[in-house]
Amino acid sequence: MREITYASAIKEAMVQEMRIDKDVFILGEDIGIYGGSFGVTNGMIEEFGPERVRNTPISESAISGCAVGVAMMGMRPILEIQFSDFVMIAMDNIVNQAAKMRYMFGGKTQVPMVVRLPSGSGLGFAAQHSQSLEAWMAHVPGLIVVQPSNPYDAKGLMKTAIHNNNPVIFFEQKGLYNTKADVPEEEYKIPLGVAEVKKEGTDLTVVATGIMVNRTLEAAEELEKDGNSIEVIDPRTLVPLDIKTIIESVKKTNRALVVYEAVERGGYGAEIASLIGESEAFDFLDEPVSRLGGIATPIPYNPKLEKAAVPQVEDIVKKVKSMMNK
Amino acid sequence: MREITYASAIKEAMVQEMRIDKDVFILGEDIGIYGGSFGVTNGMIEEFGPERVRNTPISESAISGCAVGVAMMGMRPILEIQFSDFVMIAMDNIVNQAAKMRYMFGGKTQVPMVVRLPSGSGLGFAAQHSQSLEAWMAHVPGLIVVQPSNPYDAKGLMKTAIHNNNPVIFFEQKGLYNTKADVPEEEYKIPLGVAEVKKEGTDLTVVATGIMVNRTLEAAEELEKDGNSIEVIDPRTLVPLDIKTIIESVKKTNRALVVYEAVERGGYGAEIASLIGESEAFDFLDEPVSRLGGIATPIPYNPKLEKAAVPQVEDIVKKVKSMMNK
Amino acid sequence: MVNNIQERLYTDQQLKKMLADMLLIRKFEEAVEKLYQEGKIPGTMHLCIGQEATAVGACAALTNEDKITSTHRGHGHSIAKGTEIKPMMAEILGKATGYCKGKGGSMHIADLNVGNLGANAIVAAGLSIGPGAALASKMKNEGYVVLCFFGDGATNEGAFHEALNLASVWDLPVIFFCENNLYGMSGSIKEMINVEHISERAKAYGIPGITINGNDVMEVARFTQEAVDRARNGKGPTLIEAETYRWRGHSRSDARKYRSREEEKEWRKSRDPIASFKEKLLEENVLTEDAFLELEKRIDAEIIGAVKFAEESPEPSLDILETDIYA
Amino acid sequence: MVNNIQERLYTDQQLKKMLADMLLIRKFEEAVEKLYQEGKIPGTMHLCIGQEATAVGACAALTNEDKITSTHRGHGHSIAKGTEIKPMMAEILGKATGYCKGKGGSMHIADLNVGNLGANAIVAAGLSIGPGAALASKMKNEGYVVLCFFGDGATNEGAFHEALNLASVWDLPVIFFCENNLYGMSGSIKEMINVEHISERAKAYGIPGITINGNDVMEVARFTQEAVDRARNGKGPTLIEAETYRWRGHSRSDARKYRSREEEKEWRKSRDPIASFKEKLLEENVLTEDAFLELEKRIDAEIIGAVKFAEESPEPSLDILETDIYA
Ligand SMILES: Cc1ncc(C[n+]2csc(CCOP(=O)(O)OP(=O)(O)O)c2C)c(N)n1
Ligand SMILES: Cc1ncc(C[n+]2csc(CCOP(=O)(O)OP(=O)(O)O)c2C)c(N)n1
Ligand SMILES: [Mg+2]
Ligand SMILES: [Mg+2]
Repeated sequence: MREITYASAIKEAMVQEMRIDKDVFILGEDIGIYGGSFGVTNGMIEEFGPERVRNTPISESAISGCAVGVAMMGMRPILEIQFSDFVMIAMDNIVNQAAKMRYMFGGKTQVPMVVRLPSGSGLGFAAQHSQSLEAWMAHVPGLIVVQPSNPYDAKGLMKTAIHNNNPVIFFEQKGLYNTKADVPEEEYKIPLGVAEVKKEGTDLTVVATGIMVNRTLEAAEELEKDGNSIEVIDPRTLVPLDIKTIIESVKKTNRALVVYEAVERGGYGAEIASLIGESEAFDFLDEPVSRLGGIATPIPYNPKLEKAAVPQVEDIVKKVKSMMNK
Repeated sequence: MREITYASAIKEAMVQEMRIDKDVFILGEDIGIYGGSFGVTNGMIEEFGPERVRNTPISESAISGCAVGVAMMGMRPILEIQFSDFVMIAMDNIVNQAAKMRYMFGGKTQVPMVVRLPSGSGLGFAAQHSQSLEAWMAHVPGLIVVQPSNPYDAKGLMKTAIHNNNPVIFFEQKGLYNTKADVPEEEYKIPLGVAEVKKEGTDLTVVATGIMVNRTLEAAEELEKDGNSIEVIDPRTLVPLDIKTIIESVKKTNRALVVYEAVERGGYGAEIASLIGESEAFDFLDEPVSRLGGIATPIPYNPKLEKAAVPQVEDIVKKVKSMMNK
Repeated sequence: MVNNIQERLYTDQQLKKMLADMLLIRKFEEAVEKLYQEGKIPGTMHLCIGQEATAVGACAALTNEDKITSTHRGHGHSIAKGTEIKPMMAEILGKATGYCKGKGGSMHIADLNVGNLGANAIVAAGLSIGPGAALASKMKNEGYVVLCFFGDGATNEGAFHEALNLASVWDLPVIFFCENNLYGMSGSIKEMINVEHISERAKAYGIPGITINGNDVMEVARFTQEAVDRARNGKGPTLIEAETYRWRGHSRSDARKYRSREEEKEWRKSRDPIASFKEKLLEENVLTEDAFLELEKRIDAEIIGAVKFAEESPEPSLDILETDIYA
Repeated sequence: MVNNIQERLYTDQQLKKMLADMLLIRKFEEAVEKLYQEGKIPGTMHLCIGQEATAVGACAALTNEDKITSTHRGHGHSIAKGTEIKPMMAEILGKATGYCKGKGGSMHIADLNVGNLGANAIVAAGLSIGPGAALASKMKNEGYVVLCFFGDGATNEGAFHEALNLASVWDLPVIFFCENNLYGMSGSIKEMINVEHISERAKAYGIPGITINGNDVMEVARFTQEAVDRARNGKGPTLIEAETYRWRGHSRSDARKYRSREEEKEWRKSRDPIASFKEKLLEENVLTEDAFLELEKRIDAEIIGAVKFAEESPEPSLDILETDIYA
């Protein structure tokens, strides 16, 4: 099978859907001839023209509001916010409008839009370009929250997101854009709310999100050498969350660790950890559900500091070992 | 001692500090002669004049940015956002600027500002005027997050907030504004990061925030009748969080419940529950740490529905009973 | 015939309909006010009494397929756009038969069937959503235009700026309709901007801007029609500033300290949009006193019917608490 | 004497200082570019090569007590305001000796001692913060003014609108200084607004607006001085649009497909702000060729010193990861 990057996989999903459905189109800043800040939309304006690849002014409020309005009227816009950090300017439209509209109107409308949010740290962009904000979105009723960790999932989930009739917040880890994997060109979709067991194991369950899935898999290999068998679960979508798969795993391994890039304090990992703790898995736990998230600091610029601010492979290894050796 | 309302207590703190310190002033929409949406600033423009009680245009972005700039230059602004829901328009200035500025500049500045956010449901204002967003703020490094549950704490914490050299997000539950309690006129402050044990008990610890403290105290009285002795803890500040007091309590009672008004999914109660679960209290737990938060729905308008969307006294009683009878 | 009221834009029938709609709005809101005072309405409500001509005049220029976005002060817009008052009143009382099943209330009434994309409790939010709807019209070639209602206070939100600019550079079929009632909640627009007329702001976006008498329903209709025509012909957006006045306080409790009783009296006495329009129609023999009394009676009955319907309607069942969140 | 360059606003000394500052900015950025290509700079950087006259001309009108807010493209502003290049370069390399201890990088350099309130990686954010600083000046009666730098693209953010309005109605001592370099990241401002000149937008706030040649440092200095005087005398804000051009791509990687090589050549050849100013100073005998060579040599040495300082500086210790979060 072809290997393509995470960025190309996302593009391919958009391109394929746009070929099929006239109502699907993309809008955002510099997504035209520039191809977007991360090149994800490269070449799309050449194929679809400026009407369906709408280069916008630098106006996060207007373009997010526009996405809401155009979606209410039956289109399926995909909005790129250049860095997830800038979504703050669009929060009213996403949270007060898109997420609540259907409910407030008693079911009388729907807002099928996808908001693409390049997110996370690791590229030296400093504090205003490196945040992980999925916890905010997952806290908001009415939003779907997706966080693919690899090219295959990215394509399949993007297709699902485009077909979904709700506002879908699509977190793309910037550090993953250039990672490659096998991705079929043919049509496939990945359902919302279905976690994937990325690696089976017997001693401890790690629930990891986004780029942490990859780091955890690396850590698991490392840990294997010392005879620790780690099960790695990627929820893939935070809302809806496939808590069942997670609980089943923990009942088997009797230990659970949640690893996430966002600031640990108040991150969505706390929700996952709490759900495990509250569940029937509690009686199977040999020790507390643990979390490993980002340090509670703005992301620093210096790469060494930046790395230290979020979990790295070694940190995961260390954390798991400390849990195994208790 | 005098009984005054939560609203008056907040005002008194501001008025007293403004009398002492010329650098303290307030700004916001309709806070002048109108007295603010909830009357909190009633009479202040008469005493301090329009220079220090600055009525602003309806421009949440400009006024929050203004607060950041004026604070950097040595003033101590207190910004009223009419309803916490509108803070979305000010998020960039609060989160990308105020919270990160000091860090990004390597310690070269400070941003001593207080953002007052009338928050929560129960008044029939529907989905865009009733949210509880403290979890977002508590997730952001660089912010202090305060959530007083009664007039006494409100005054003491507001004083502390004004004196603090960081951006302080001050959540005021709208339903509490008219509640009364003893509040000394004299100077006192309540330190950040010090929880209060509102009621001692032996069978179960409830950590409750904001208006849920009051509901839990009511529930505890009810439960007392059936012989259940509930310890009720009010963290008062979410960042910093006095987790020690909570853990000590749980080690004593062996059961923990976290009650909060915000949407349960991804709320800050998940953080508190996780911290308890991860702590040494784990070994003392007779059963899982539980949470009781808001239903994952936009807040509905109809009062019966609205009540059903967030924990009420009966819900707390029921939840505790179910935990006690396991 | 009303040739000397203005060039013949509307039939007698239509003119009478405008008067009826204005009257319906006023009486509807008087009923809402009463219900609120009786404690039957949760939360708050924002009355547009005194501003009926902007809603009715603007919507007179729209077809059923055209859309509006509205505000916290949206009852008039809804009624003028053809939204029915029974389910509106029921919604305001939070009943299951309301437009939003009781989930939305006064600030969220929507009726997509008649192109009412909804009231909105966030100041200026409709300004962002409207251009989106207009973009759909353009991309799907559906021919409808979108009219965004908003207040003077809303023009200081960044959303106003971004929306007008976007609509301009994309040539979207939008009419930005500002109801300048001189105040926000309490802030006098004179103190909140440094230009004489809000309509001057149109220049910043290279679009036409105009200030009109918002209490003259014919003037409102005429100038809105021009803007609608422009929009429908692919000539892009227009900013209309209609000067008007809200007779009541901002919302549930408002001592109105920010304005004088004299000012209020002046507007009520000499610039009542309904009284003056009625006068005109009488003068022009489009209407008779008798016909007006008849009309009033009919509307009173309609309002009584709506209130009865709303009051007798059941509360929503708790079962719907968690429905309608996701599609 | 430069009387025929303009009315005598600046001494020869000051004029030479302006040239030196422009040269310093250019050579500083050329060094940054080289370091970036060598992989020594993390993340990204935004070069203002070609725009040196706006930074230097604007800051020439400011005192050390006056403040600026800057942008992602802020090296020039920093240097012009008096920020030192050693700790700047160190910051860009992420070193412990940098202005922000390596925590901020290129997009967050600040030096409050010289009134540099910081670069900002959020487009238009400085526009909101600046009026706040100006309010402090006013409330504390400190006499300083605040100049906010921002790009053409930033004028479509709502923050622009709200900030200009607030500064206007509060009569704040602010100069809104727009560097119109024709493009945002890739978006041509011609396609992103529907007015000829950004400065026309000033009218929407009842403040003066002017479009000037941003590549003529004297013109920039003169018009900024007027705005500064207005601000300092309590007459409120001004919007200045300075037309200029960035020679390089937007940031680290930019194929510059959105503009032609001809356009670039034209600006570089005939509108180089440094070459033309040097020419003028030579003509007016403020400068000699020798003195210029001397100057270049001095600056080259200074840059080499800064790079050396930065490269030899230690990385920050991990101990500081969690400091400076709270005061
Ligand atoms: C973003 C936002 N800010 C503030 C408010 C609170 N608020 C509701 S109505 C209002 C005044 C609006 O004034 P205007 O736009 O003139 O409309 P009017 O009430 O006069 O019809 C304010 C400040 C809000 N709902 N949303
Ligand atoms: C709020 C926000 N939106 C988008 C961006 C991404 N971005 C960075 S610079 C830039 C272009 C800015 O254009 P302009 O204001 O003209 O400044 P210039 O780069 O030309 O100096 C964009 C879109 C950002 N940093 N912040
Ligand atoms: Mg108004
Ligand atoms: Mg530019």
